[in-house]
Amino acid sequence: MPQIFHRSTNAISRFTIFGSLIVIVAVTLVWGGIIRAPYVTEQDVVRDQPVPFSHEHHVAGLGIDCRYCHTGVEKSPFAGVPPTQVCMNCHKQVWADSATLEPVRASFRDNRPIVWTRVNNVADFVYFDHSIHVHKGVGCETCHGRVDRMPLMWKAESLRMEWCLNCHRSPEKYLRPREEVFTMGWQPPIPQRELGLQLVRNYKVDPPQKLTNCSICHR
Amino acid sequence: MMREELPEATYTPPLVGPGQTYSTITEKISSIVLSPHTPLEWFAVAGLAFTGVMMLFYSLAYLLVRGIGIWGVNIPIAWGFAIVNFVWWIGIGHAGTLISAILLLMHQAWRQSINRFAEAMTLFAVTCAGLYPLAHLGRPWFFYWLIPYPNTMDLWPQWRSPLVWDVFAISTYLTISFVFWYIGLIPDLATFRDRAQNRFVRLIYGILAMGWRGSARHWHHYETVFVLLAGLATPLVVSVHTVVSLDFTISILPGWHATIFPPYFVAGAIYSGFAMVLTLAIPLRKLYHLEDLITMRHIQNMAKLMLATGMIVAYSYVIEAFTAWYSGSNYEQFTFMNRLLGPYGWLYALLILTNLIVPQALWSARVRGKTLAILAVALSVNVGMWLERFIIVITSLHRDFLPSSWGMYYPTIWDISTFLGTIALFVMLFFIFIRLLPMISVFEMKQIIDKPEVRVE
Amino acid sequence: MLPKDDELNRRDFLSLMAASMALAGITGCKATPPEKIVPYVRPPEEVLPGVPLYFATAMPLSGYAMGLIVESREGRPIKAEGNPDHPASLGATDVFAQASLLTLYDPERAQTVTQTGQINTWDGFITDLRPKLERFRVNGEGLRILTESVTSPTFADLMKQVLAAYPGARWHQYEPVNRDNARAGARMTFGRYVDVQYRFEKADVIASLDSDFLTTEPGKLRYAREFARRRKTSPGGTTMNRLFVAESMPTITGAMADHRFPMRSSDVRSFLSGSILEALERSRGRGIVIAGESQPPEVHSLVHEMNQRLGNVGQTVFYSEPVEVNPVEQIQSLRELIEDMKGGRVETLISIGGNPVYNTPADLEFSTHADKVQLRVHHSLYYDETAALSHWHIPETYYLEGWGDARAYDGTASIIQPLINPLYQSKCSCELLSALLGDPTRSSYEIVQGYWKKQHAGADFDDFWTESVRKGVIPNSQVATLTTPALRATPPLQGRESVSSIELNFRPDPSIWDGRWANNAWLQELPKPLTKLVWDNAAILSPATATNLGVHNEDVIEIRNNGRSIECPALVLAGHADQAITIHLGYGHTRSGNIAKQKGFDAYSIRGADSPWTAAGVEVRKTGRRYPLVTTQQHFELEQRHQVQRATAAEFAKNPNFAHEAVHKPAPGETMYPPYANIDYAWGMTVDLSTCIGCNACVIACQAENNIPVVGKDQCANSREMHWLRIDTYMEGDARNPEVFFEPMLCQHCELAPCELVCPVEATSHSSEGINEMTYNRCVGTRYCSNNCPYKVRRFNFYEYAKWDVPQFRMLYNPDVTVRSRGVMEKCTYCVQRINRARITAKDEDRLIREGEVVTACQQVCPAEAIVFGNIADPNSAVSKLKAEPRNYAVLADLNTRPRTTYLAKLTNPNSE
Amino acid sequence: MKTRSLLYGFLAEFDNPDALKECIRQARKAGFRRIDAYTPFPVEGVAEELGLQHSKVRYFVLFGGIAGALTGWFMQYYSAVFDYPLNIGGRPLNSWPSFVIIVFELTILFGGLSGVFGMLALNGLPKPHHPLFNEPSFDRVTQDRFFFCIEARDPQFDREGTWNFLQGLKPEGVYAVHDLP
Repeated sequence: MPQIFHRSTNAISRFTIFGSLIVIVAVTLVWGGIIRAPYVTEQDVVRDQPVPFSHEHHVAGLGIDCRYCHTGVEKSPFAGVPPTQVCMNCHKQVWADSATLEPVRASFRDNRPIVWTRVNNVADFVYFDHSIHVHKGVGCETCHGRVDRMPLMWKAESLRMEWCLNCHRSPEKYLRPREEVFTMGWQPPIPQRELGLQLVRNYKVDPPQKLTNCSICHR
Repeated sequence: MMREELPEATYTPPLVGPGQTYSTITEKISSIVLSPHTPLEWFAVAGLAFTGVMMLFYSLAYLLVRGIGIWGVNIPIAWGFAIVNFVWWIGIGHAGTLISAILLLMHQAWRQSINRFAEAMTLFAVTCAGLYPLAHLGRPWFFYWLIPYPNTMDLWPQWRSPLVWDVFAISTYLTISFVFWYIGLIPDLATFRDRAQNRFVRLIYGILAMGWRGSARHWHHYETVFVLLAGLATPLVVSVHTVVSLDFTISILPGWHATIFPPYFVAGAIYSGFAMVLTLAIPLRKLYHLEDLITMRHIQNMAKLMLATGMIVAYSYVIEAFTAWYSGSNYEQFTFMNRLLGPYGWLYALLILTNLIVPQALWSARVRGKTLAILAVALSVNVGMWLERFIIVITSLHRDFLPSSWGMYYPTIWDISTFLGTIALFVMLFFIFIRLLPMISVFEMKQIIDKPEVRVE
Repeated sequence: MLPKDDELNRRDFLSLMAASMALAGITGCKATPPEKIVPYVRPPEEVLPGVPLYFATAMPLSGYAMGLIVESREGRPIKAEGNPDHPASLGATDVFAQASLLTLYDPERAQTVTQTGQINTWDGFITDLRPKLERFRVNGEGLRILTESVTSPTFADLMKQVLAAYPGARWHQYEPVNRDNARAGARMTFGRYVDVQYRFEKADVIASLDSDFLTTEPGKLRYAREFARRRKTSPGGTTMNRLFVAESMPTITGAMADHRFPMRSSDVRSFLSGSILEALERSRGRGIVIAGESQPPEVHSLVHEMNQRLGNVGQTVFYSEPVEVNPVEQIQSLRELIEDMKGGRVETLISIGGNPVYNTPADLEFSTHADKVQLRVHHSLYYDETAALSHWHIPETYYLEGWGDARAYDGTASIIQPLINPLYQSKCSCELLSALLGDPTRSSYEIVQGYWKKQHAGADFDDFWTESVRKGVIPNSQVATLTTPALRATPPLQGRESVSSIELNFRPDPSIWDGRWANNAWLQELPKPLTKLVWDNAAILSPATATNLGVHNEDVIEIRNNGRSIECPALVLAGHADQAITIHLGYGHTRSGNIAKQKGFDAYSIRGADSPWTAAGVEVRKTGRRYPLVTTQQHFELEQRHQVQRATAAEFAKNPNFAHEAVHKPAPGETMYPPYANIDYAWGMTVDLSTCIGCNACVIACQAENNIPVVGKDQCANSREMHWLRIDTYMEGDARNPEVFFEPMLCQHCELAPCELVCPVEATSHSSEGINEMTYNRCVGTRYCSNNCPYKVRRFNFYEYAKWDVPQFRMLYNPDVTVRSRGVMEKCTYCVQRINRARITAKDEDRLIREGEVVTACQQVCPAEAIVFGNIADPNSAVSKLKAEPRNYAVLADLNTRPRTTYLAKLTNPNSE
Repeated sequence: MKTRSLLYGFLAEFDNPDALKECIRQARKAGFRRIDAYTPFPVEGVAEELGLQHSKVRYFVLFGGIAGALTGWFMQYYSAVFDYPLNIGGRPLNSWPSFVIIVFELTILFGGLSGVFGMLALNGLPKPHHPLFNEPSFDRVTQDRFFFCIEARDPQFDREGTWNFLQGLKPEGVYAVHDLP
């Protein structure tokens, strides 16, 4: 029986050989996509919290300034998560006996901290400093998104290094006047590019050569 | 057999034993693979090698769990056995490509019977070599950072680093060698397909042979690409060990930072390569009674090449000494004297003995007539070339610039087990190869069989 | 700043610690989502996560205070710096102050009150003690209290009350490294105890008789600074001082000497003669003669006399009332105690601090006689040898955990302010005394403040208190200096005929002192000056003596001293006096922690009460066994590498440029590469080899600042120690008395860095401020950079060296510095975290970083001001000025690596004639 | 072989290369064009006899090599100079001497691979199924026999004439090869 293979095998074998090249390319691209997907970056993933705190309500609804709770944001590397006391300042009176706020009152009562789930997280070897970003006119919104539209908190950006570099390489695309840093949904009055370049000048923002030094973020 | 007893300078043995025809050659070579019977020696060696491979896996697993600290490396000697073995294996690989590519371009008919397993040897040697750069990383699981790929850090490899060049050189070398080897196999695989009795075996070889049917048109393209590949492989093989030598020369370390290194390394590589080919060929032809295909002519030619490259290496040693003296640099001179008289001086002496003095025996035709003698020399060179790499890596590192940071290097049990492990891996792969594939190129043998110069008596 | 009386309670503290860990991110490994955030419930004042707070306090060592400013992160003290306002610190610290942070978090410290090894409580102790105390109130006979040297006014006051409350009770003092000889010397000369203070900045000639005043004097840091200031010279600058040292065991003081005379301790008495006397004579009133504690009283007395004769007293040498509240000759005091114990006259012995069972002279046999004491109470940091022999053990509150006070070498008092609540159930010594007075609940805060209220009654007390605590010193509280006390007729020195047999020196260990730091891994792994020995002590002897005895390094020898003997490995050290052996105290613990245990050899076991420092005529025998000793440096020769440039002051005056003639180095323009511009700053450093005294403070300061792990003896043996900064030590010349050079070696931050070139993954690169950056999280660990670093200052994590598993150690980590995990390279970063902090602050204030705003850890700690760091782009910065000096040179300049760290050549000032 | 499947061609078997070459010469004289020779190894001269011109494989190699070189150079230049310029040891961003090596390696890699794949493509390989394999004695083409085939597609092809023509060349045997469904 000389003929070992059926006619169809010709097509199959050729396809496998030359197809493999395409597969290799495809896999690389797909992988490139996967590592940027929310599945990996946890972007846009809502995390449930011990207390269903709504930024939407407190920011958009009540118009509370970011700094009322995140006190450290201008003076410290960490914006800071408010102590229970801060919640109680209002909730002694407001919603003083709502069931949902029981954990807060409990925490205050028996002096046991509320354990929140971290949403915006960078790797531990990344040293991000809120104060300097705020001072140079990076809006909360730029990294944290429209918090005033988040009933529960989620991560608005991937917070991957390439994402950080977007701004560190060309800050002018993202900066806004200092007084607008805490505004949500701010729109540049003049084209962002011009404004950005002005701000970079006025705020003495370091040039990209320096902002892309490794030690700016990693120590 | 008888011929070997009377070594006579003027007499050149034939490339193919008398009375060989197309069919006998086909029969001879393919029967080794296609016969259901496997020689006991095969099981003995392969079995031993297998246990060695298990040891290798265990060593590597333990390395991953505990960290690079289980090896003897330290500061200042941050590179130890891993790099020594890496260079040693890569060097061995070179003979294969040299025989298959360079000798092909030079129309050396005598390459035909040895190129196949020499190429296989190359593949396996490079595989063993490739293990080390991966394993010796502090965080091997991040090895892919040396390869450009779409990452979220927006970072690239650092193109000025010889280690990145290594990645490209070695992977290219491995790929091209494999392709070259496989292309060469196709017609023989077809032969096996057509001779195999067992249906399953036919199927396997059939798939691998890609439906080769010896068409003149196919041969036409085939030979062209074969020569072109040889043309590409030749500069490649030179470049690979050059790049390996650049790992050292790019640094500023006395004893590493030397312009002689690239040619010196390439020569050394071929030297050790031929030593390894001989180490394999001599027992093999005995084991499988291939004296008519791998004749004394082959053995002697390789012995002569070994001697020649050995002399280049010897020259490099002298030049090293000369540059050290001529540089007028205190560091260079110290490093050289430290090699001779320092704590590792005895290894240097051993190196000179095994790598320079012993091979001089090959000047004598009498020695070249004795396979065992040649085998002994080849083994000595294998050892010598390993020592050479040890000397280069360790003695340069252990006493560099500031005496305050000088130190000593002692391998640990894990260094040794890993090294032996890769040798076992090499042997096992090689034995699997000779059992499953033609260790001598069938069609290329037929090509030369009735050439007049082959028959000289 | 001052914490409120209601300090953080423990839970707040823990939650806050968790918060800081979650926020500050002190881990180098991958984060495991979802992480948690634990905020405060009620925020403490001042604390803003991520912003460090600094508190003034003081560390007592052998009673004497060293003023500190301690950095606190989210309630965790993590780094000690010197208090510039404190006379004994002037902003510098020693190795102990740096390492004390590790002791604070040491998980092996005693954690609860124990009764005969069983866990018990403070109340349990009080109830058990009260009936006995009741009896003693009638007649205190049989109540004995044993303490170490005490300068604390509060403690003294309480002690007075205790002794009043228990008539007949007695107070004994002992510590192994005491000042008995000095006391006795003073008694001989003046008929009374006095303390001596020196003004080294005024001294042109200094003669040290076996005195290691740069290491062992309570005023060492100030002395080091003043001494160093007189070693600096630029052409036409101040004149250098000249130091003569006679010593048996080579010390850093000896290494700084212009003329060093190795001689046996017992021969030192005959050292002051000839040229030295002339030199001293020539600079009357501008000289110092100083005797070491190891010298007998007569020598001290002789020194007093010399200083008087040379008119140094009142100029460079000052006498003052003793700073100790109750100066005694301690061995005598101990003798009396043990005599009474033997005679059964001691019913209750309360030892506060110290470790008598371990460190009292063997021939007094403290432990044997201790059995006769019915109730033995011990109060100490560790469950140590004494604790094991006591009925009750009370854990001691560390100085960073409880209130207290102490005086500096000049008497300046400081309030010891805690930065954290006690981690364990411990008590301060003053709380213990207060318990004896029947008030076991009084807190150290109440006690200390109470005492100072008495001293400073008045309306303004609160201001006084706040001010004193804030500044860390109590204004003008130093002891009165005495107008030259009347000389007594000093007994003539009988030149003791020098015995031919071998002489044994006991010396405090430069790393673990008298053994109290034995459980501190940082100090155990700190290479001892000159020997570079780690994790052990050894019998150190000169090459000649070694040859005579036929011993080599690591040969175990048996040393026999009046009937007792130890076995100890030999270590040959060039420059050691012949016919003498030196062994350091403090090793060979059998308890008090796993770090301390079974390390080295217990010298106390052959120490005699009569000759605590120098035992004549010991027998030495080779055992034939060997014991591995680990030194972090094996080669001490210079090998013509020109890494140490040096000259005498005279040569320097003739040829200021000498430092540049040794090697051919390429001209600045001589490169094919385009220059990279520095943006705003170009950081650089100089290290002055003339002033570096090799005290190791920088090494351990760097370790504390940068979360550098400890690797242990076996790893050091394979030269895998992790110190980013090492003190290279080179010796040159006659092995009997070589010239010694210290060269702090850290990352040189080369502008053409060889390491960067070979890294395949850009893990090490160059910043636009000229820093050679190391990005740990990008490192794959090829170790090529280390191979290509000519200075070999890179360190590799061969194993997982960081201690993740110990919660206490996690509290110690500096949150600004990544903790490196296994398989990554690390090295000096010029304290880039401090630079970044300063840069951010400056940018927040829209200005540039000011000169002196960035201080590296090594620079800050240096008592000799040898290390200067700053912006070399600014021609007016201190570092630029130094780099402009002719003495400034780069190590291995011929390699054209263009280091940012350069060195100022070493100058010595030997007698030219 | 009485079957209705279409004829692929006639196959002549020889036991030495010279007879084969002779056969080819004759066939071409006779004007056959759709012919091919099958040999166990490349026989010198056969290509010439068949009048094959230079193989196109060389162009695959050439262009592959050029592509490789460009890829290598562009990748390095772009990443080091534009995408993430970093000061590495004070070396210029465009350290082209360092880039040469990778450019070289990629030249070889791309050239070699495209050459090999080109060869396969030109030869229409892999082709495990082929009518010739239907002829049992064709097995020996990979061993010791030399075959010559005149395909049915040839305009000059006619069963009788061609058959006799081949027989006339004294082969070891002549076989009609059919393309079985």
